[in-house]
Amino acid sequence: MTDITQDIWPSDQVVRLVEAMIFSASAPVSAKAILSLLENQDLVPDGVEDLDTCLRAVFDALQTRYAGRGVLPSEVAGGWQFRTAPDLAPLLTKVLPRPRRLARAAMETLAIIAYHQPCTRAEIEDIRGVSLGQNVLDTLIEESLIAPRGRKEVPGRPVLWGTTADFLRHFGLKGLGDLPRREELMTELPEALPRTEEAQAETADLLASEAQAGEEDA
Amino acid sequence: MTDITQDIWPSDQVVRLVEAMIFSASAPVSAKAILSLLENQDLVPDGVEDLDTCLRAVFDALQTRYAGRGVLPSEVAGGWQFRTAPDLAPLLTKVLPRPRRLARAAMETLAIIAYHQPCTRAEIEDIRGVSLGQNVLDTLIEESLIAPRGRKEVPGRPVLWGTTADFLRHFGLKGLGDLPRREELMTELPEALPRTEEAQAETADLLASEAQAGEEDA
Amino acid sequence: MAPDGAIAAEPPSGSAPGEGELFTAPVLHLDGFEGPLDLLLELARAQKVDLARISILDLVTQYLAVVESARRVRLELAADWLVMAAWLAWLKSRLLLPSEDGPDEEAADAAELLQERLEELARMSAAAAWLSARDQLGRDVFARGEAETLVEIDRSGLALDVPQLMRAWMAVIRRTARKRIYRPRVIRFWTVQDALVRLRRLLGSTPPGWSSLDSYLPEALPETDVTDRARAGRAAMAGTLIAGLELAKSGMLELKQDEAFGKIFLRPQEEMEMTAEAGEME
Repeated sequence: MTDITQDIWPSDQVVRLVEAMIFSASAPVSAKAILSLLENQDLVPDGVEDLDTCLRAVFDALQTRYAGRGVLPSEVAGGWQFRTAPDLAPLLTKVLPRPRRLARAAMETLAIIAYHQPCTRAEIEDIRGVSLGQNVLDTLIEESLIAPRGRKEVPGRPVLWGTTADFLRHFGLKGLGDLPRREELMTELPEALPRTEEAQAETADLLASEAQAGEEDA
Repeated sequence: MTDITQDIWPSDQVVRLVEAMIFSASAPVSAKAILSLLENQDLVPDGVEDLDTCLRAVFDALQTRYAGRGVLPSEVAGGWQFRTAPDLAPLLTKVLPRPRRLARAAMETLAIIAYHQPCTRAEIEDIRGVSLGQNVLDTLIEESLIAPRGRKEVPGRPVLWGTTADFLRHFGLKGLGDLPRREELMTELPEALPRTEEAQAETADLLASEAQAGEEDA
Repeated sequence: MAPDGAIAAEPPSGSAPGEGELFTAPVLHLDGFEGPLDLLLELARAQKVDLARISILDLVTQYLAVVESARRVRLELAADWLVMAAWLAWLKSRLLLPSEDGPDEEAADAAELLQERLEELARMSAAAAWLSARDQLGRDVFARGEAETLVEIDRSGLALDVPQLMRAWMAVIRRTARKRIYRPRVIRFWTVQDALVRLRRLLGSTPPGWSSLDSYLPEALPETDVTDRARAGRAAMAGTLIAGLELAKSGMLELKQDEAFGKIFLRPQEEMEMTAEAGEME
């Protein structure tokens, strides 16, 4: 099996084996684990330097095979995992337990931790301009989305928070590098999370008239 | 979706949905559960009487899709489940050696044989102060830790037991001389122990003979 | 504008009210905002321009107006809303009325700081929106529900180590050392009782004619510590002889010895055999 040449890589057997390996696990399987399996089975072509490209080809082959299917291979948290196709979620959630949605406060707090990690509760509150209910952090901790990352060496030694591997898995991110860059977030005025267009428009109208009123007052 | 006619059943969407459902379920999915999902989604063709045949067709379609792949839909107790292809399972199976420990009686017997070899069953019983179940010696023999070393020339000619080369290998010993000598162990006996005259005398005897043996070795 | 000046800023999850409702609603839903900064950001969004080019003065004015209208309907405002209002009022006055020494640097710095904070909040809000829009595991996508355990447990090996062996040995020694009390060594000889039982049993299957007394000795003597085999052997012989004499006395067998110290032979009593045979024939 060692004489597989680059042009017919990956062989059907390689794709099947990797498919079986990822499929059988419930957590993402690391590239390292896949590579070590292939090497143990003597399935990696001789003289290959660029193992990443090799693996990429396997992953591409898998993706091609599963195009349009009910389950799809996806890259998350430094590994590969099969996941159900997103379009089936509304049908599947009828039969699978669906966890509650994260509230806006929790979502914003999570975003702040993701971009400012490691950071303290006070820093999060400072950015949001509002104090943080304990249940917000509790929810994020319970969902294993954040974890303590030591303490800040300032008076009171507050806990520093950071995101976890589960955070990456939950949002289907390969790594923190998959998050949009800070500049990208500022390309245009983002819309507030759960507020509808309609509500926003109303608020704008009201505020405009209020502003006038305010100026008149002044 | 209700106008699916029998001849094009199952639709691609039905197969995808069932595929995703089996994949994401935490236990084998029963035919009943699949049927109820499809009915809730109005995916079962109208006027179908024979639901079993309907489901069979879905399962067949799924099996066709996965023919020759790394994972296969399979029927197990209680329903359907994805399983690793039988030819790949051995490659992916990790064998975890979980060595057993010897039962206390067996370990004590082995220790006595190690220090008193060659010795008879009666001698072992005398030292342990309790009679020896036959299975204890049997266990040690099966594991090739002890072997007969002739017979003692007393009435009844009982078998003499001694340790084997496997014994040394198991314990990582170069030779029996690597074992701590008896007098080295004896010094660790707690002083407060209520020892009788006899026991003391015996110990003295043992030590004397050990000392002699040591001198002979030298 | 409604006569009472009430406005309704909807909480995030609330449904948009109709026009009429809007103007009659007596309650100001300021708690729909996540704090004063959140409201400021919302006001900035209403300006529909780049945050970097937003007018801080307009923003301040609008915020103060909202807070003022809230107070007009006697809505209880949390302290941080009022603190922010006080600070913004100060900022507004400094921005509107620059000191004679030229532009008010303190106010400019404060405005810039506020701008930066708003921008950061906007970025984080965008990041939260970006995250929310992703397919989330357990909500939009699902992983394999039950991992296949491809693990085999090999229980064939033995876990042995020398410390274990030592502990076992010490345990034995401790136990027996504690238990051992002096008693004379009991030597289990082959007793006359043992020999009687054995002889009686063997006589039934003994072929007619003389056989050596030796052959009635036990093959395996009771377990014993006696190493003097000769002594145990003699004791067994004596026991068997006495048992033989006992049985001869009761007429069950005959004994003979051809010479002094010679071999001793025995045979079952013929009469008994005949009786036995007769019994069988009947």
